[in-house]
Amino acid sequence: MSHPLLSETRTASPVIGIRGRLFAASMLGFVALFVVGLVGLFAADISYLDADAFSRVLRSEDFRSAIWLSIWTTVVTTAIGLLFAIPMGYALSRYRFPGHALVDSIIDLPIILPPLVLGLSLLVFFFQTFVGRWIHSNVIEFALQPQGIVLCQFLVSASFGIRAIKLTFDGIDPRFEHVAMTLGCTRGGAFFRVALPMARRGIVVGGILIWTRAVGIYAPLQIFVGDVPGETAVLPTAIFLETSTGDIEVALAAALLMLAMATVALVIVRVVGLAQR
Amino acid sequence: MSHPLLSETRTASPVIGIRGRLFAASMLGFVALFVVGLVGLFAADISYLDADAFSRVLRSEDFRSAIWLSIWTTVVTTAIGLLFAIPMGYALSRYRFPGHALVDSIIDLPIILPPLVLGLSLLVFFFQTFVGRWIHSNVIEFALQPQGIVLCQFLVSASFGIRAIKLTFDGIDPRFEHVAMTLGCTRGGAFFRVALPMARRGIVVGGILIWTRAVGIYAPLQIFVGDVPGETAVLPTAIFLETSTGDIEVALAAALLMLAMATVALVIVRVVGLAQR
Amino acid sequence: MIRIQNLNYAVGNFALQDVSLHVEPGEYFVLLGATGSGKTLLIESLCGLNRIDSGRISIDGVDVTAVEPRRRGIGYVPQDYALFSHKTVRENVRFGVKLQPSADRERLSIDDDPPEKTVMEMVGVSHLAKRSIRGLSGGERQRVALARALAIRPRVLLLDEPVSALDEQTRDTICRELKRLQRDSHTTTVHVCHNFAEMLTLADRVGIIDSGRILQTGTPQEILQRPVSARVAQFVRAGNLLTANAKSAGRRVELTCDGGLRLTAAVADPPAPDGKVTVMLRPENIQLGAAVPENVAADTTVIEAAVRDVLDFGPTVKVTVAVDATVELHVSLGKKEYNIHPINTGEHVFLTVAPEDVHVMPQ
Amino acid sequence: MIRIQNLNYAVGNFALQDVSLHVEPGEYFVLLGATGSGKTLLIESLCGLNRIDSGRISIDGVDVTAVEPRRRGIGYVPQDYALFSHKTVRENVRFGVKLQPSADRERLSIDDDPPEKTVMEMVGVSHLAKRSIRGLSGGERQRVALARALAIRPRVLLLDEPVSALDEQTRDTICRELKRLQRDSHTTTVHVCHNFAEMLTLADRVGIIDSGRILQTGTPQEILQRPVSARVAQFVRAGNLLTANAKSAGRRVELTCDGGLRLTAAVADPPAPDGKVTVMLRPENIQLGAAVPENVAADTTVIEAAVRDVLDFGPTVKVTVAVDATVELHVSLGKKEYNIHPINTGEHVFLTVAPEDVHVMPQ
Repeated sequence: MSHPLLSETRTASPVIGIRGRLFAASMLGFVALFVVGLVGLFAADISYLDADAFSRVLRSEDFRSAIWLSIWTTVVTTAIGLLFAIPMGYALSRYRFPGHALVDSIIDLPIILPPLVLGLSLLVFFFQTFVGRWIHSNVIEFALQPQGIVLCQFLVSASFGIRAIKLTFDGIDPRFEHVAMTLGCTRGGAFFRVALPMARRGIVVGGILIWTRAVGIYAPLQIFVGDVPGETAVLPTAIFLETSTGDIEVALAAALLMLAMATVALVIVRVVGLAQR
Repeated sequence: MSHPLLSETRTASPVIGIRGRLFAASMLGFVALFVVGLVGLFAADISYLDADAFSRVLRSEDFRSAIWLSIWTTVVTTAIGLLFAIPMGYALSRYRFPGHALVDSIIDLPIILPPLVLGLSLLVFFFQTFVGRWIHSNVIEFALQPQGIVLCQFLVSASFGIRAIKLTFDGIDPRFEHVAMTLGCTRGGAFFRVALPMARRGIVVGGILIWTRAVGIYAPLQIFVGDVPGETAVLPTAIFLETSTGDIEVALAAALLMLAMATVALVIVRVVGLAQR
Repeated sequence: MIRIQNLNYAVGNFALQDVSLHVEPGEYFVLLGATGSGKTLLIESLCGLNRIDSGRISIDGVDVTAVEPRRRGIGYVPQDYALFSHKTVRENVRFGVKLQPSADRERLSIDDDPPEKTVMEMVGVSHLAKRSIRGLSGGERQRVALARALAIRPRVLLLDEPVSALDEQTRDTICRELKRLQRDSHTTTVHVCHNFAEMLTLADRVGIIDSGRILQTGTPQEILQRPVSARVAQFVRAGNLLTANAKSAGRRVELTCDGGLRLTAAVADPPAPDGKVTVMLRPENIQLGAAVPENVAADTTVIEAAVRDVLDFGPTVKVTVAVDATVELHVSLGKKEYNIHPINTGEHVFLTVAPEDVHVMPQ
Repeated sequence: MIRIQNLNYAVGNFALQDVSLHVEPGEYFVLLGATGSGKTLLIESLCGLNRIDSGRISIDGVDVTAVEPRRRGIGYVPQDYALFSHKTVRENVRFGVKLQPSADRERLSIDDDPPEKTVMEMVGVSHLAKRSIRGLSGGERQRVALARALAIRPRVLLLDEPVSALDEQTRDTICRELKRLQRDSHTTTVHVCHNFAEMLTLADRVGIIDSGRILQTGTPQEILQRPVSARVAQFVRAGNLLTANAKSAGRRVELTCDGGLRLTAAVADPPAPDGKVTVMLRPENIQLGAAVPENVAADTTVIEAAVRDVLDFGPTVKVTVAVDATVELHVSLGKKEYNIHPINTGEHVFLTVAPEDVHVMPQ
């Protein structure tokens, strides 16, 4: 398994002439251009800021409440997202039922759909349709409420977790559960004792993907729950408001905080994902 | 290869008792809940609209120019995106160089980063940093310009294409190119004659992923190029403006058009992606 | 012990068709078939991992067709072993023991030792108990998987290609151990493989499976010497298969092969029909000499031929001879026999074939 | 024709170490090694697909160490063939022809036929010309890959496990064709495999590779009868390997094996050192009889033993005997020999071993 010759990532380095070297240089040139451009963009922005901008972010009442709101809503969203993503990922990986391919595609839709469209759909649903208004009046209010933030984030981000966790279960041979069943497990026992522990790293990755997507959405929230500072304004909303009406340095500092968070998330996904293999 | 017993997607259906059936039902219950909820949301919204709303979208001068702007900018973005994604995906798949893992992670950053952050970074870069201002004055203006739309879309979406195309090349054994080289090809010849034609389906998928992401972004555009109807307002911008200031039915109709486009894109990705295997 | 009756199971465009099989208590039964023949599917059906379309499976006289895998009393070692990589060796072996009803758990213990300890000693993996699965060699993995299956004291042991993933030397060692363990414990065993030599080493009885059908069952020697069809003969490396026209004449069958070669065969039981048949001549059953042999028994065929090729495989020497322009025959000689009368390419030789060694099969 | 001198190439924690090899013009050279032995890496280095760390590779007297793959004049058939699935069979075979300089392209044509046509006929895939790769069987794929490599008339043909992916019957057919094609075209061929029988069938000469080192080169019979080390002996299925203490006595070596068994060996050339050695007794070189043989030659060892196991493999019968509590020996009998004197488990037998058949290796 771990033998270097069997590893799929082995890259040969053939004996090449001048033309081969030029070819490699031009291919790698595109990589360099893109990476240097992207890193340069952020580096230039960071050089423009001083430490004071960051402390102003943390001193601002509006930003502090926005950060707090972002944290607790995304944590709740991630928890609910995993509650759906784990059984759904498993069911889609292990069971075949009529319309399986269709259901699988529908679950991918929120990944490919502009988030704005989902926010608008929610707004219309709860204010204009019969079922939505009934839920709004008799069950739970979502619009303009923190729970609306969670609903919005869940719809936009759950599919990322479902997809990641389904792929993880796809990568776990069902034979493991089969053996467990011959050894005395029920179907469910095989899931909890074997499949779930083997999928733990994939579940961590799925959770991070849900969280990263949830923390970054802004347009559907502005449409569905509004942007009242201190009430429904999450971090991206606060950045947007600060950009258009206030101190652009503070907005940029907050944005770079989000960049740092995204980087940390990416590192975790990479490290956990690699260990999985 | 095509033998059913060797296929990885084979799912066994073990003999199970009552407890196994209950377990399956509860796992599939989550799938049903999620899919019914998502489809119900859109179905309720569609039922609320009449055909007139769609025709009002097409009759509106602002929407017509926004649709046209969205189309041509996203086509240009997709072309430039593929121009980068094909050599970058190939280089990342076939060449190993110092810092390979780091570069690979940096390229993933725009996937995980809130798009808003990228828009704000561009704004600050071109207005506040020395290099950005110099480019703005002497080379090309991006801010508040259609070319700014393309730049924004490219930065936000190119990584999706790079990732997809890298995975495609990862799935093509380098031996194919090796054989081609023993048969008379240079390194570049092996790429153009063998690897590229074999990757054609993955490239189509990569292009669609770039396009779908590009067509849906809104927040970074509003920050970086503004939202002047008829000039820099793309389709999502127009939907947002219509929601806050005008006719919500028209906004919803336009949003559902985007939903339809996303669905078509998804179907193409699925069909082409499946044929690839 | 195991009785499969008219089992049918379709998946995709492949199907197990009307499979019937019978394994005696304490028997080592080998199921031999090529990749894609359906042998894994059949083992999985025995485990209850496939809901079969029709037919009956009984183990130890009990109909288990509708019984869950966990209640069938089987020990299953799947291909590539499927060891739980998040557990240690000991936890793997103990996995099934913990899940048995507590009454059974006492039955499993011997001398108050926990059952996993006993079985780990028996299989020779006690020293690995605390190791993680990741660091184990192929042979060690195989042993741990076997210990895990044996720890629940199964009535039946089902092994799916248990040694195919191992290198040749480890394979020999493990095969010998499997046979020893099975003899000592008298556990009824079904062993799936695609390797002919492995089958001969292990099997009390064999079943040949091809395209979802059982072609023949019997002892290894029955299959080797008396295959029921050309397809089975190919499986057992018949060496020489000829197409011929058969004509019965009393207790003998006169055969005219394509290309003109004439052979005399003894009448088989049951007798093969006249007309187009396939004839098998095993390379080790053909006598080869430099001159026309004296005192040839009646009905023995003598064929003149030219030596085309001599290949020394160590224990055997494989001689290829040309009978005429179209027919080539393979003859297998023991090394000692060859050392006494060496044969060279180009020589003229005479082949003698006794009628009992000409095996005729319907086409 | 091919000369590799002191090749070193490290990748990850594996390395080809100081590999030197020499292949004569027109020779069929087989490189035999287990999975992970580095045999594929060595073939790839010959192709120029790895930039080696040090050493020299020359083909046809020309140093090609720094020459690009496309200018080395090699025909390469990689594992699993790597046929271009977006092209037809004919386009695959034609792929290399189009890329040759136009002067060479004329050289490739025979009787004005395009070279891909000639080679497709030679390999027997003309009827598949317009087919797509997807529908081909394993054997057809193998032939097309061979045709593609031969179409550029390579000076050297490099085959990496060319038949390992095929089922057993196809494998035999393709092996015979490979040998015939190579004899007819006199193309120098290097064939990588892990299968012992395949090597014996094909090889003019063999190289044994293990852990990135060449252990021995020679004809198949040299390797079979006179392995240089216990590691090579295991490769060639020595059957009986014993650890012993050697003591020279004139033209004979007295051996005392672990467990007490005493043997006499002829002095080898070069002589093995005294002290701890490994002894190989090939199963086919041991004589087996029911009584003490008469007229035993001087220095021939006679051993009394009990039969443990008799396994009938068709052409050979494998007898396992116990010499004492710790030492078991395998004896291989030809089928005819066995039929004359059948042997049963439990019988007492006498083994005779001539000193020439006791092969002593340094440990």
